Amino acid sequence: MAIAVLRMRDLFAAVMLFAIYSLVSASLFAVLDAGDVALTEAAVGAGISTILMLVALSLAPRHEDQGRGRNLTALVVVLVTGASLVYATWDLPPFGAADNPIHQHVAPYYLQESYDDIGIPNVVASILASYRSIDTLGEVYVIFTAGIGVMMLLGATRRRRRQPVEEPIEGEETE
Amino acid sequence: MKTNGILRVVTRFLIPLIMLFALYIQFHGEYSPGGGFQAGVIFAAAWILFALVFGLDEALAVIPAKAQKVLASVGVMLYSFIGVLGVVLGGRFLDFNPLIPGSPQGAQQAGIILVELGVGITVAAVVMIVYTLFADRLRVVADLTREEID
Amino acid sequence: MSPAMLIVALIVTPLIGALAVGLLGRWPNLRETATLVTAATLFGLATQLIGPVVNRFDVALEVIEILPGLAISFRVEPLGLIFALLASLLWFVTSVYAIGYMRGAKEPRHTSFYVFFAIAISGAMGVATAGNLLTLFIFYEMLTISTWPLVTHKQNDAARAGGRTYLGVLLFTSIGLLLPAIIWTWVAAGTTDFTPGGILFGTLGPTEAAILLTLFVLGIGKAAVMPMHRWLPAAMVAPTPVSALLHAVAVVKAGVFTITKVVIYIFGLDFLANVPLEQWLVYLAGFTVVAASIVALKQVELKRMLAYSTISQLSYIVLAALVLAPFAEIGAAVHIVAHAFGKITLFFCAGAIYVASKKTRLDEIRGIGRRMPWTMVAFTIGAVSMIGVPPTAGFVSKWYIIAGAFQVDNYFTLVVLMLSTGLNAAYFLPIVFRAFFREEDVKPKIDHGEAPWPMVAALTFTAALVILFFAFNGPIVDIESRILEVGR
Amino acid sequence: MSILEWMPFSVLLPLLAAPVCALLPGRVLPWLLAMISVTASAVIMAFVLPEAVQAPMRYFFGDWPPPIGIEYRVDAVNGFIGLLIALMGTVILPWGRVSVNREVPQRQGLFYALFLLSFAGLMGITLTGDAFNVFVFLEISSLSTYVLVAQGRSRAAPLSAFRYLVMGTLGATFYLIGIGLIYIMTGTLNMVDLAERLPAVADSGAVQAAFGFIIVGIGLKLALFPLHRWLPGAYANAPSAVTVFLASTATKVAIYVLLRLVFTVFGLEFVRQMPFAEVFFVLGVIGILFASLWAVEQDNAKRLLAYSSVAQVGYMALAISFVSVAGISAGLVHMFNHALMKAALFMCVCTVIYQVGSPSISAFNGLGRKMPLTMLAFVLAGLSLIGVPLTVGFISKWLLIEAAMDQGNWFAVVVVLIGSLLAVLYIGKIAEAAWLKPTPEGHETIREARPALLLPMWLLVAANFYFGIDTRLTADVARRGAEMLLGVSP
Amino acid sequence: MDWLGHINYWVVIFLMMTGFYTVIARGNMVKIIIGLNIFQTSAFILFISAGKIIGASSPVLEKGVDLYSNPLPHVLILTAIVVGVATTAVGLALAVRVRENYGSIQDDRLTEEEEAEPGL
Repeated sequence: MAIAVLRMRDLFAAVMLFAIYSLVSASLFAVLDAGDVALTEAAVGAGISTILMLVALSLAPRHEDQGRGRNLTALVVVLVTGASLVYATWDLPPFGAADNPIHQHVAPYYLQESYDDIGIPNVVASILASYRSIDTLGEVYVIFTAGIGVMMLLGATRRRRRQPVEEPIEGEETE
Repeated sequence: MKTNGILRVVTRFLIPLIMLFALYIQFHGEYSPGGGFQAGVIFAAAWILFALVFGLDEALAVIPAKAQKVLASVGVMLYSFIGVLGVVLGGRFLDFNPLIPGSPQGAQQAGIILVELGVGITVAAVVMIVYTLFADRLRVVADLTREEID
Repeated sequence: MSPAMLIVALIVTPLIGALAVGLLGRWPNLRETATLVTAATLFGLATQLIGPVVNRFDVALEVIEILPGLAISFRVEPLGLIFALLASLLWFVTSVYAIGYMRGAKEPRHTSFYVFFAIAISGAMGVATAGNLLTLFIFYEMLTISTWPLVTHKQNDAARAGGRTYLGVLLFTSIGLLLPAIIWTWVAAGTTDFTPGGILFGTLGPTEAAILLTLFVLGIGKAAVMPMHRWLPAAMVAPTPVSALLHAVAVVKAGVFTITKVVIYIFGLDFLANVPLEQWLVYLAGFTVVAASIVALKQVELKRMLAYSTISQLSYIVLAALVLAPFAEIGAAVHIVAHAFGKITLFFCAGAIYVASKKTRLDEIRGIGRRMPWTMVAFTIGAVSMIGVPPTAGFVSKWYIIAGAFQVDNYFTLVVLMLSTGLNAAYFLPIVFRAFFREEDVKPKIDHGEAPWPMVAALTFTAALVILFFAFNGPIVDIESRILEVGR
Repeated sequence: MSILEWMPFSVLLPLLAAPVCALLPGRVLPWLLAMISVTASAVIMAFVLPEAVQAPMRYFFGDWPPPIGIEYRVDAVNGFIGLLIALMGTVILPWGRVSVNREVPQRQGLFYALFLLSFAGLMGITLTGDAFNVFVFLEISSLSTYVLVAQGRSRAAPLSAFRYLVMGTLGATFYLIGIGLIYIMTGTLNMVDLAERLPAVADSGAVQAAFGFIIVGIGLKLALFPLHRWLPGAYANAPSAVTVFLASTATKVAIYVLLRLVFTVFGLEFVRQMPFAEVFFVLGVIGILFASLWAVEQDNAKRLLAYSSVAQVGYMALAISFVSVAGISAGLVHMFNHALMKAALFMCVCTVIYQVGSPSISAFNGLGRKMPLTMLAFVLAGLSLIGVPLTVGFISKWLLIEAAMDQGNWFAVVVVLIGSLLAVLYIGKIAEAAWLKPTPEGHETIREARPALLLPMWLLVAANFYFGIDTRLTADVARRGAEMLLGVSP
Repeated sequence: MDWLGHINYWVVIFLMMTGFYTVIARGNMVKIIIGLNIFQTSAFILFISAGKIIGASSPVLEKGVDLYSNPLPHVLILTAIVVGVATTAVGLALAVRVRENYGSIQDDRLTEEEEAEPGL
């Protein structure tokens, strides 16, 4: 799937494939018991990102130029990174076992105590909004940053409509 | 798209449903998957759908760009305000316990609901902002090309 | 004023002078008066230190610790006192001369010239009174940087190129070689204080000490030991008073002064005597003496010839310091003074010739002795001192160096001195001969006499100093011998 | 409220101010709000540092004790860096006002909101004791920085910002993968907790790979050679105020995160097993030499300084590679000092751009006479970069060379010195143009910059000298920090 | 070594590297952003799959269930997804601006133009 995305020269198709990829990921998350994450990925990856990319694409040429066919350096870097990750996985605990270290520390507290602490059944929500709420505050600020960032980048549209070609001024007057 | 009657009818019917779904996710996040973020996205999606079908200007008439900007700020400010409230009432930042003295669970739940509301508002507003700006830009380009053709 | 305050005054006075000159820039006469007053004050202050030093008071001052155990500190010892006296005296003389020169040669930007000159003198005072290597390095760099605007004073292509070489070589040697040498000393000995008898004894093996000494000798680029001498001819693009500053008053003297100090107070004569390769540096210095003289012989421009002569003469001092004999150390110190008097006279004369006749080449000055008798007589005295013939200052220092070489049976040094005396004579005497005993073959374009009177006065005064130093060198030698007394 | 309770507000105040700032109209109010909150942040940090040096200060968010919750944990190292960032922000904002007025005439509320977010993000990264929280605040600061960079007036500004975004996101994702791997191995995200639990699993490929990923991820943020490609474009094309702020803070924070994770989390023993020192040594050396050479080649003063920054990162990498108290304290001191000198230099160059309108070195011709105060400040700050005594640059070089000599590493000594000499070349290039070249046609009317630009610049130049003479704050705190990072009791 | 227990990771790594390649091969800007997204998403899968316990259920507490998957990775990844979409939005906005300034979003073609820029 991903390979298909990157081989696709038609960017529109690439974006569509990417949306499908996101949906597949989302269902994968659901299978892995991560309901919240699945919902988010579906909404974001398949929804928002796709819409944004489509809009962006309509602002740009639809077909990718015939660029450099293969990029050897990039390939080498990728292979090295991949190899080191594969090397890492040899020592990773097996998938899905209940006695993995990740399940032994911190997480049990959340599962056992959060209902007493907070009184709501969705542990993810408890952690998100209370135990690690400063992370979530940060997350909201990231979103907010993106919002005003995009405003800053694309916000001057209405003014521009009247003076369409506005080249940046170079070499301005002196004081 | 604007002329497609069936689509308009279906959309008119769908949008309230989606918004309802968003509200459900927003306030039911404590019991099932979901929360402010997902709710915000879905709410915004409803608005975007509206904009796609009825046009951006119509959509902006419902929630103007200025309001989006204010809402985005209001959301983060709500979240931060709850955090500061914890400090003012004698606890740590984002400490919900002092919100309702004597009932830690209730206080925590109140805190979480308010905080999630802040998240939802900001997310919905930002998604709308981003969509508005991109779509607006799209129109400008379209206008420009039309002028060139003329 | 307490002696410690005197040190502060020595460094601050020229800075105040610089400020005053800067502020008075619009009124030339006031500005130059300010320079002269400052210079005279400075010399007066320096003489106040003679008493305490002769009476063996410890004149020291610690300002601030930059890093733990590493302070900016000052300590006046005999060698530094001589340097301070010399620089302040010659600053005054050079200022008088510069007034004539700058106006006579119609140089631009007088104010910035006097300002940077004063800052450079402040740097020289800091070098003279530094109590440890760090402090010395600070002022050494201050001297380098404040003289760069002077060297590039003309601001044309040649000045830019010369300035680049000047700054390049001096910063390369000081940051690239001297700084690591200082830090190495600090790491090895745990201090950089100048201590009689040295601080490195027992901390470094012989090979390491040899490398460190090489770093010091080459790193102190201002001493212009070959191959680090290129900056000196390059700096000849500057106006003549700047050349005087470089060659006689402060810059090169700061270099050889630093080397002498490092040899005596950081390594210690006894320790150095056991360092292999030390001989090698003696050979290098000896080579510089002879080679620079030969290069000087081939020069066609008077100022460039004098520059190479300086390179050669500086290595006398380095050589003398490295001979490691008590007399030779005294000789090194005395030669700092003797060469300063002689060389400043020669440069003053070269400048006077240039201002009066616009002549810079050796072949142009036939018969000029008749037009400018004062100048050429002074020139002759300077030249004779360079060669080392009595009754001039140059003879005194050479005498001590030769005596030192005999003390330790260093015949290489003797041969070098003989050879270079011959070479010095070979390039100076023809000039004197040409100036006095040849006729002008072409009528000069400008019908000129002597240069403006402040210049003549200055060069006459320094020429007189050359002679007087021969007769009354007692006090200086006395002060100098204190170094060794304390050191042993 | 005790100082402990105030401590997180050095991050939160600018964060809280940002949305307000975004809504404020006009030019004065947003700036004023930004100024107040950044200054408050600096004041808080100034009170925090003395206490944090004594014993780590811990603040539990939501009153949940770590590792259940997230804590801010301030000690000598991050207290020092936090104070540095806050101070730089406080100096740069008043300076930036003038140039922002010209370069970003519209929507300054948003601009200052982004600035505050970027600032708060950096502060948050610095103070937090949670490895994942680092990622979140890293993204706040990065995202806002990308947008800020794109506000530059040149055509390439958005392109440079895009490059920066791609590299920055890659770096953040690498970091995330690294954190994920160690989380999988230990089950915790709190740094101190990680430090306790990692040694048990240290001998595994996963932790080694995590180490590698974290280093590469931060290396991208740090612009460590050869991961520096984004930096020159971003610095050269960003608005002046952003360039100055970035140059003096962003890479410093990245180095801090590196130090914290490498030494506190992974620990000295683990680091000794990995080829960390060797790799950093080699990259540091190559970085110093190549980047300095590139700097010498540049014709654009901003790019020249940007490459010089890459070289200075090389010094820090070199200092860290010694893995000794002397080396790391040299690195920390150099971080502080480099912020002072690079900010001053960028301020001078950007002031010239403001007055003259071009960043090319030929635009500097003869400026020494037209803008003597600016160019004098440039020369003085340049001397500091070269490492002339009485400046902070000298202290950095001294400590660095001392650390190298402690190791008997003569090669490093030589490299540091060559770096200094190359700095002479590239600083000299501009200084020579300014002071020794004639003023070109059409530049007769150029005047000295206004006091609002000169004052902060000279304040920084003065700081360059003050901290070059009085090193009690820098050297002492840095030494404490280094001892703490390496677990050596003083 | 139970390689069956790891095959999951390897699939993730393969995806990750595909995304990574797309990013650094420097082609079209939109594609780079898609690559970034793939890269990030695969990293998310790594986290989530580490949190999974086979036979356990979703971490929403219910009576009678006592084996839950680890909720903490879910929280982290929720945050990370949000960060990802924020980055995508800003990245695309930048791409639009680049396109307006240069008329192209072909990253590899624009390098020289960037370096030639005076950079005010």
